Amino acid sequence: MSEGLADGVGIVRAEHFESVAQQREAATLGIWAWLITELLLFSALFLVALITRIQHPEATVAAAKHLKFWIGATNTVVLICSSLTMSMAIEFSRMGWQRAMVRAMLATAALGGLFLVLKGYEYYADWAEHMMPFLADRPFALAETPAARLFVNLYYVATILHAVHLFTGIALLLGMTWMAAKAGFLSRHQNWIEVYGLYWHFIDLVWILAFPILYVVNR
Amino acid sequence: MRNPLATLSTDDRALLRKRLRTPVLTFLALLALLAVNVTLGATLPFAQVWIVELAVVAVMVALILLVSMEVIHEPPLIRLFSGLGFFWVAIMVGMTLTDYLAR
Amino acid sequence: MSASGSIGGTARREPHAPESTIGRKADYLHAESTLRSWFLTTDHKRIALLYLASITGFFVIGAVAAGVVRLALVVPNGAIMTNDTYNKAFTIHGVVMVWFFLIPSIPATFGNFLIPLMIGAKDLAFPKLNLTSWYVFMAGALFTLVSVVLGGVDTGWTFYAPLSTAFSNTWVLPALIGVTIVGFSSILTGLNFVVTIHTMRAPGMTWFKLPIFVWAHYATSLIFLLATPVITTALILLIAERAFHVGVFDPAYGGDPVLFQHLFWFYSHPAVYIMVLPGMGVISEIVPAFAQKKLFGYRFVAYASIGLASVTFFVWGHHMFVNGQSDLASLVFSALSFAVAVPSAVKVYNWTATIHKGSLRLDTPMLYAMGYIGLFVLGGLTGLYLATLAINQHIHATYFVVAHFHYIMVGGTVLAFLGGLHFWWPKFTGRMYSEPWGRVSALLIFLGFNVTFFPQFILGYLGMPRRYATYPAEFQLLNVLSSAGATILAAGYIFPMLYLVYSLWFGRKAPANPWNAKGLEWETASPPPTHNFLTPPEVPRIPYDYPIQAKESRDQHG
Amino acid sequence: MTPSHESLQLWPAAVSATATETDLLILAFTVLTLLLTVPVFVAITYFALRYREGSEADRSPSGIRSNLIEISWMLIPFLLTLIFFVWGARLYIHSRNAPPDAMVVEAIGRQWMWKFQHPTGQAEINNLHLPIGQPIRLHIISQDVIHALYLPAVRLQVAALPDRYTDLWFKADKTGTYHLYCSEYCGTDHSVMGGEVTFMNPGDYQEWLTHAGAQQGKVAAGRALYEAYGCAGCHEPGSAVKAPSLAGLYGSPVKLADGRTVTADEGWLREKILNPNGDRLAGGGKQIMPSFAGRIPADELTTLIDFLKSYSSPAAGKAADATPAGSTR
Repeated sequence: MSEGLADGVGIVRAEHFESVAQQREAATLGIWAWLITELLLFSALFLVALITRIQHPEATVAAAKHLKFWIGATNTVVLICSSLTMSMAIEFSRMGWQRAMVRAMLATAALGGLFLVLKGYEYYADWAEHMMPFLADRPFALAETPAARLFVNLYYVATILHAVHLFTGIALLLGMTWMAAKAGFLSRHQNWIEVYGLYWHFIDLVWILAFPILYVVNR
Repeated sequence: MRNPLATLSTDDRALLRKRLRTPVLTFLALLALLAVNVTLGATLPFAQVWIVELAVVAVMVALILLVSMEVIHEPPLIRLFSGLGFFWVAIMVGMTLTDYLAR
Repeated sequence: MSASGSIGGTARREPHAPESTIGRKADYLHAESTLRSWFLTTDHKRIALLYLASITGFFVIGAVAAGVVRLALVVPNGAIMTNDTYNKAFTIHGVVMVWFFLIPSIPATFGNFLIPLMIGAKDLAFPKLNLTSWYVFMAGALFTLVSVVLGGVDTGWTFYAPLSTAFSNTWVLPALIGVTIVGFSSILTGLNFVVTIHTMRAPGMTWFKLPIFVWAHYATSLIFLLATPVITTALILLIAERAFHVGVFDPAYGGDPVLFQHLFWFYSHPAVYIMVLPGMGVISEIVPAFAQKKLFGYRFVAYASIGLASVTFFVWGHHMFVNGQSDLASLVFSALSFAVAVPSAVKVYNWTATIHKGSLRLDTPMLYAMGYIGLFVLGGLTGLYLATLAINQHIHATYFVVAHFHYIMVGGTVLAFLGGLHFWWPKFTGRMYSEPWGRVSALLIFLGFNVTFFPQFILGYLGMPRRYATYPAEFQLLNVLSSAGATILAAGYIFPMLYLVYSLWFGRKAPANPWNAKGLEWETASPPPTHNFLTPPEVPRIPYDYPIQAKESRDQHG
Repeated sequence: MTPSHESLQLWPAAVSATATETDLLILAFTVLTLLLTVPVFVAITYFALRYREGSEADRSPSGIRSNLIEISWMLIPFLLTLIFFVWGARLYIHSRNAPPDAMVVEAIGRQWMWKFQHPTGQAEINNLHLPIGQPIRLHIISQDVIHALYLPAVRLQVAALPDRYTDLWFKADKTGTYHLYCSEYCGTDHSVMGGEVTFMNPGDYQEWLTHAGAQQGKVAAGRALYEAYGCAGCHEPGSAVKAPSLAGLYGSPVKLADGRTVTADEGWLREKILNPNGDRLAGGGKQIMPSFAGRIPADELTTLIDFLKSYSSPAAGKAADATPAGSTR
């Protein structure tokens, strides 16, 4: 990953590391270890969805039919686009094109924001259709199939958890963009972009898994 | 806004093309795979379509991991770590299903 | 932010500690003394002491709750306290001891302090992350303590649904939130250890030169990373269930409460090895040091650590044989559980073989280590009773289980913790503790422990269920015996707290290597300087390079 | 047996062939445990004495090939314990498959009581009477949280789940009275959720079904409901809430807040349980009792009121369901 760095691009060694290579290796390994935990976190939710599907196939299908399939699909496209802009930002950082990198990062954050806006609209539409069974004082559209509640609520837990990750990601990205806009950033912290990029791709990957598991296969 | 590409030298343009080739190709492949899944999900052509859909998802996940996250270029340790989580998910799901599928 | 590195952050040189003081006799304890220098430190050694102080506090809380439980059970009819009080006492005992003492105990203190020293590094890979994980731990602890102060929780540390989600009228939510937060602290610590052990080893420190302590912590950290997120999800669902009636664990809506148990034990069984493996690491350091002999079967013991960490993920269903799990699942989980015997046996027999033909000193750490081996063997083998399907149908959820896991967790983890505390106390503090008091306390704890918990094996086989505030009168004799043992055990715990604190001011100054032990942590001063080593340490030719070598070391290392 | 003997017993009574075989299994396992552990204990003690620092012991390398010894102590204990997996699994599968001719007793768990219903319709609370010499299948479910029905005398337990039935079957061959427990922690009164199982000769069982089962059991059942629904928690003398005592209430006059005086007859008691806010009592006490409408099934309400009709004083109420403590094993 560190191959092909342009001149003047690199990182400053923190004093408890022996070498820059060691520091890079530690950062990369660290983010991968973190991503393992993220994968297991979401997979446990997906497992619960699978068990719900096995135990209540009809109710789950009935509930899944109410999900906004096309918004979900659009959001997947949005995130795939943001993956592209993130990959571009990483490439620009390696080439030392700091301004282009900052633009790509802003585009990534904007696409992430678009995802959240669409998600918010989707929640609003769900609310309007009485598809929020966890609200105690609002009737549930599928009240006659009680088990539908399980899947719909699980959908909220999973998507909110994903949205929290995305929101954190956007906040970090904007903070980093602000720092990256200053001169000399790429000569000191180029690997922040690499490490952050892995996180962003992984949040995409989680959605790539969540979309079919929640929206598609239960139709 | 003027086109930023116009200001680039020929060398830079060649470099850009070389560097962005893989991300763009990956992007197109992901979109194509997503289109397949969305079509299948919208039309439901046959009963066991979920198997195909999950297979397509597996390809998309592999593509992101290997290409976007550059696992193929990483040393063996990182490759091991990138696969470790999936192996443990398999343990969790598999062993739980020995209960649910045999009840 | 000054010149610093990657995601988690890196060590920041304290502005008050200029380079020049490092060459002087400025150890990590005395380099600075402001409160700020402790609470904002990124030195792994200081963070380890922050953890040590915190978990000691939690140990006291958990032990008081245990005292309340043992007090209640002196009489069979529940005359001493109400059932609710009893239920809250054992819940607090379980929650505090498992999540706020046992799980962080050895890794967050000894692991934090010793791993960089043992591998010859200046610090962990992510020092700021290390400090963060302590603050996260304290934040989680705060939530849990709030629930205790407000009135307690009565669900048991297992939080089984739907009791915890729909039926308990106690302060379940803050306790659940607290435990969820503490999980993140575990994850961050585990992540730091994994990365440190992979990337920060001194030149020449290859994997098969690492002490078993480091191997054990590597295995533990893998469990932190692979298991903890699942309990986080399970607890998030439980919180959502209690607050919003999600339904997935609630039979009223068609949910499945047993699913919670699957997610819970997917974490909580491996969590047993989070508690046990670091203890094994401690014992593997103490035994060779006090036998002055190379650890027998080093490679096998190292692999056994990784083996245990892997096998433990395949056996969680043995907690659920009578809980409505399918027969197929029960058979598979039972069979796999027996595989745990293999790596466990490797450890125990190799420690015993290490003592063979050694040159033994029976100082306090060694007494704890020998006690550990005996109690761990009993605890482990009674675990196999529980893994045997037909026996489990009788003794599941009885006092047999209580006795079994206390043999593992007190006999195992706590004895290893105390043994390690005495062994490395000179290194942590630069002072020697009182050896006679140490030996007396070790013997007292061993005696008190057995009097407390051995009768519980019998109680369990006689059929006394656990978590009972009242019980049939014929079980009183054994219960009184158990409570009497608990008072001996309590005395055994109080002594070390007193004489160890005393030694901080009045103890004899410790030399760099008071035990004549091997390992890089003994090459530096006691207490070590801020950056661990004044000169880069020399990595020995073989691990456990003691005067008495077993034959195998010549075979393997020529 | 006298209580003093029981406090010294080290082995619980076993009343079925499966229970006896489970005992044999655990005995054999204990022998293996001793075989595996005693050498370790002896060796550690012996080495600790023999090889103390400064002792004149031979410390020359023993020359044992370590790989061989490692593999042998990895595999030998493992293979030995596997025998017990097979044995235990065989016994388990046997205990999981009830014979088709088993007599089915319904068991319902609830915070904090068990209700058993015999095939002939008689119901019992917390206690269970069963014939010997015949396979019995308990068909178990819970109405609220997870409970577990545990019968140590037959060495069996199984969870009572809220969403599906579980089974427990056995064939007792010895008469006697033994403990019956809830073994899955279920809240405040978990430890009181249980009673006794009595194994009887088939003739005695028929006798019990026709006579005692209908009569004596009913008051005891009502008493259990009185405690299980929490009535006792407030209405017993000495409780913190200081609700009016119900002992001797039946048939007596009750002064109401609006000046009327009513007689506490069956209908009034029923109404007051289902709708406590009506007919406020004189004396200015705060009305805090919750309504039990929809919470208590009709048949149990009848049983509860039958108990209140017979409830003359707290002591008398206790005597109705008491069995001598010493008779339980």
